Amino acid sequence: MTKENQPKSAAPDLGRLKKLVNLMKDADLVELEIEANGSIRLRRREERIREAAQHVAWLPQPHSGGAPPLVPSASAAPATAPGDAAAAPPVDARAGLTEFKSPIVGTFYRASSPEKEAFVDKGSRVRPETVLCIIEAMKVMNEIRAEMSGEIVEVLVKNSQAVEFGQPLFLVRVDK
Amino acid sequence: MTKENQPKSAAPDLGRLKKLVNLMKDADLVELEIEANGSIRLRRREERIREAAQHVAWLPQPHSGGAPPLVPSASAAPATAPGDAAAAPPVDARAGLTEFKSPIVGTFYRASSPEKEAFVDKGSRVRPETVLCIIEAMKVMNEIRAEMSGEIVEVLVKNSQAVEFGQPLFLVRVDK
Amino acid sequence: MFRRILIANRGEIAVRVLRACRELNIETVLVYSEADRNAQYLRLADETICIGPPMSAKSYLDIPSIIAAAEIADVEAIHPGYGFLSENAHFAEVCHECNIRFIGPPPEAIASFGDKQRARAIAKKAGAPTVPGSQGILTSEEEAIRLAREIGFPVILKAVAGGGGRGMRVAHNDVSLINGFHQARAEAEAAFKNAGVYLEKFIERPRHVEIQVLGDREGNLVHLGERDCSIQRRHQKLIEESPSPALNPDIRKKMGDAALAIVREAKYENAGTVEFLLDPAGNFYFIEVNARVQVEHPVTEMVTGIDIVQEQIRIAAGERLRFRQEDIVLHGCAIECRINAEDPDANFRPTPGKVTTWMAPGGPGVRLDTHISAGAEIPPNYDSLVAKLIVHRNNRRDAIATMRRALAEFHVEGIKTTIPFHRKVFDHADFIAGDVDTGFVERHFSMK
Amino acid sequence: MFRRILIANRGEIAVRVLRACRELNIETVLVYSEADRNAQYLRLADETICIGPPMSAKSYLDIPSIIAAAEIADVEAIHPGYGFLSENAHFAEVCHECNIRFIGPPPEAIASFGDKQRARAIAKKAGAPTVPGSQGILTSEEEAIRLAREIGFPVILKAVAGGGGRGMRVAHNDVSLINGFHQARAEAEAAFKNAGVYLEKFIERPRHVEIQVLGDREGNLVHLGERDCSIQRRHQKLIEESPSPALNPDIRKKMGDAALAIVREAKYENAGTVEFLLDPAGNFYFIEVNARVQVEHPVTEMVTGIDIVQEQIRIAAGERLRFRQEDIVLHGCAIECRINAEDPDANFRPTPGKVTTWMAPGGPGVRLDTHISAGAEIPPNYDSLVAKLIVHRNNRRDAIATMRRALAEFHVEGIKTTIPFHRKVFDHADFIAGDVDTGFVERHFSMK
Repeated sequence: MTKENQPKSAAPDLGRLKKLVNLMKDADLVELEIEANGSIRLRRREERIREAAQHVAWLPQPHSGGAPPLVPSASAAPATAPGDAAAAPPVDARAGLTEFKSPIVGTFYRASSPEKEAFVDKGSRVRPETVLCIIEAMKVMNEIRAEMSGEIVEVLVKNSQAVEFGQPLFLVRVDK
Repeated sequence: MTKENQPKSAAPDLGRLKKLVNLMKDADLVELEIEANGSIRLRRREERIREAAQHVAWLPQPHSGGAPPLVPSASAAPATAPGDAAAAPPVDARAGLTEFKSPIVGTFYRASSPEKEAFVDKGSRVRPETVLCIIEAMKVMNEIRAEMSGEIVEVLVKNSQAVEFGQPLFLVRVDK
Repeated sequence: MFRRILIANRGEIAVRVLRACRELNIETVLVYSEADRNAQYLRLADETICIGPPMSAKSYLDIPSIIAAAEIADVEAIHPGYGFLSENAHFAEVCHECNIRFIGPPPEAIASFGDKQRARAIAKKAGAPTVPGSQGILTSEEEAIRLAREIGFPVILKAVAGGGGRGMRVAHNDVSLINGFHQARAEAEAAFKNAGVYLEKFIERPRHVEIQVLGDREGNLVHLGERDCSIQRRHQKLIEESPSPALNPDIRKKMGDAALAIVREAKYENAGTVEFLLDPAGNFYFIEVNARVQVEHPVTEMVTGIDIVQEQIRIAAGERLRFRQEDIVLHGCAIECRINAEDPDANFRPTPGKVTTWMAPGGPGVRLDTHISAGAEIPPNYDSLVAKLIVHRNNRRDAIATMRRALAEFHVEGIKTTIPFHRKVFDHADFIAGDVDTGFVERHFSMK
Repeated sequence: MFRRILIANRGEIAVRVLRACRELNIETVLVYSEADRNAQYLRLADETICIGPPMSAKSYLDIPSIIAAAEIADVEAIHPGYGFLSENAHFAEVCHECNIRFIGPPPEAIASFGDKQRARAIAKKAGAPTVPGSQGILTSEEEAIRLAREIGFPVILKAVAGGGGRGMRVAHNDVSLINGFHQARAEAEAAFKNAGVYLEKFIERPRHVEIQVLGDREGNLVHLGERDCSIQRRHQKLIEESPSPALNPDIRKKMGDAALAIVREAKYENAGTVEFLLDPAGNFYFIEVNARVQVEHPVTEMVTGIDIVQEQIRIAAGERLRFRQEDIVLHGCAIECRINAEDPDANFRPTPGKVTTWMAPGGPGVRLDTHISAGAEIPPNYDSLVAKLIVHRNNRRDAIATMRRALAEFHVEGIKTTIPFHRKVFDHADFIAGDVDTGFVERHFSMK
């Protein structure tokens, strides 16, 4: 974990991620990396650790290898575009951060409508009552509030992306 | 393994031993002791070690607990009768001894006929060509030779007892 | 046929539905709670979605979360399994509103059979026998005696506000009825501040026998014979078999016809079970309808050769039933043991934990439905069913021999299971003779 | 019936026999070599006896050790399983001499069918078709041509001293036969110092179809239909099914009658299999008799409902067959995959080792015969079969769907298995269409 200035991944969509993970499962891969330029790196292991593999499937983990992250193409989402990625904090610096996890399953929206500005962005200061995003479930738009004070360090999912219960949405530096 | 002067068991007959072992398996017992006076001691453990249990099933092991061994009644066999048992060497003293194992499955005989004297007994000096016992397999009386020089420290099985391949028959202090 | 289905359940029934989908070439989306995050069986689904925390109310029972998961996963239908939302008429309605096919009966049928009074009314309208009794609260001794003579002794008096045996009296004649009437009223008054009691025929030593039905969306209905579920403990079924040792072809036909009349009356479709009590004289009485697939459906699958879960999916997709009543033939005998993570030596206390050893039975005549293998964790949050051990042989005697053998083989470490209990039942002369009733377990295996 | 049986085998077939014994209430004594000392399946026997070191010749093949074990354990009969001593006529004789019932055919029948020439003679005497050919060594071109025209092209020339394909030539006409005759002789002379060649009809694209027979000690014989074992690799069967997709009722009857005639001629009793090659035109030719229970017997058990191993034991104990030919009906379709500890990506190299994860398939239509569960060690000393995955469904299409599902579920870690190979076969259009022959695997899955 000594590498710095790793580009930070925007979490890819669920379906694709699952397909890749299934591919890894089928092929007993412990590592699978696809770079934006199309190059691919795979690593197999005799005995893979199931729990780890399942974890990889769902949590956008800090990237631990020397190669770029999973997503092959530039993100179209407003935040965490490739331009931002290079400025992402180094892995080590994240130790003190808090993952803000989705309280429900549904579709994640960064703004109240496509024309509107995002509720929060990287660097935003938030207070407990601050709305961070909307998650749509059963046609209901659920405003998700911060319930803590601090600073948004990273937005981990793309606009209109499907999110699971418990999926990390933001990295927050919580006020002491 | 610090206890001394443990009585040494004559191996009981195969069928009975197996039934007890099966009982242990069914009840998840790690220890089962039945004394000659009828008292019984059982010990259960959540996770028993299968290999150990299977081992107990077949090898007359040095007894490790504080209670007398498995056989409830005095042995009728010529050697290793209860009278001898008290004089058995302490467990610790056995470290340097060699188990002479049965090279075939069959019925173990200590003498060439019931009237005859045993080929060897506790304390006998043996040489490689010395016949230790006979094992009957398919009506053939197979003379089993020592194939080593040393002293018989213990006879581990009873006359006319069924023995498996690899079952220890004698404890031998091999000459250096 | 559907392209993609969401399974709104967990454990063995989730695996059962996954299997049916895979054999029908349907993609599967499986939801799970945080308690099941590391469950081994999740690997069997094409996609998995975490829908909430361990508490069922916030995950497997949470309609918005399940519908949201169905929408983001873009499925065409939801299979609810059994338990959880499977008999929730509102959930079935929400599915319809969201344009997701609910794999089960129509909401109206679920609602009708979910209400005991309405279910009884439907059965009566269909001409099926129900347990005879008073229409409501008894007003006097005289009324009680008149009714009891009409329906025949023995009868049972029950407190309308009752439960737990209080305010209950069995009467075998006029004298005991009069005494019982006053005692029951006094007891009910004391216990519930409501002295109202009603009267029902008391079915002595009943067997629990139920009929599996299947109906398509065009109104075609067939039944797949019966299951005998008399081996129960506190109304929880433990062992089920088909055919019932107590049914002859005549009773089977009558019970099957009654079951079909009841579900036809309710415009039922998809799989369902009509439950009856059978008395030693061969009279049977409607109890209720389970408007879903049941835990014990495999015994019927084994004797009929019909895959009930696949049929559920076909029916929901609009397919017509592929067989008629005369095509249904019962072959041999099938028996199921529910293997629960419970300690039969400690009053069937649940024993969640990690399964360290799992040596499962197999070989001829054995089917095992389970979501467990070595290393699995049984979470404390949900029901304790870990496996359904099913045998199928040419006759009941051979089925029992195979079950005894399979139970002897089945070796689990890390958690206690009900396997030793089942071994005892299959050694019991009355069970072997098929001579049991719903009181069998309490009578012979009273652990308390 | 026997009270106590010794099982002179290991692995899955030992477990199979243990299961049959337990269902018949017979005590079991299981022998094992030091390589199997810690095998999990030993726990299933009532008694176990170590008979020798890992090397088969000194344990599972060592007659004195096995007889000694049988004597000290006081058994009444020995079941030899398949392989090892199962087709050793001398062993069967020794058992008889020692007053131990050998569960299998009489020594004379074993000996007759163990000799290819005698077996062929028996088949001819019974009027069964054998592969036509020369009586012995061809003396001239002219003789070869005359014979080839008589039996019809194509024909195959084989070196009498041959093996490994050397000295073999297929000829489709006179010219290629004359060339082939001289080439084969030259090649045989060079390879074996023996130029002798003989000639046989060359069966193109044959299927391997075999008939299961059962006969009691009174001479009653029935056959249980056929198994199609055309999916082979280097003459090792990998997948077997019943019924054969290539048989119609007419051929089935003819082949069954031929099989019964052959075993009747040899005064056969107990279970046995008569193997045939079936050509695309529906002609079949006797190959050999396997005088024992076969690996693939479960598919026949599934479609007939007859427990072949139990019947073997009943027959050996002197019971009369409990069914006649007209009672045998094949229900549905059963298919078996042999799951071996072999690496299909490395030319099927055996992969002994420790099984760290074993998630076995189950559910409807699935039977698994195995001696393995998580933690098992596969010793390098014996054959690599770790499990037989059998499915049984109403028809072949459904059976294939169930097998695909079961293969997808089957998850093993620690050792490589042939599961991925089977998945490919069950995805292959020709296999799905039932359009295969014994060259299928080499043609489509040539790994070398």
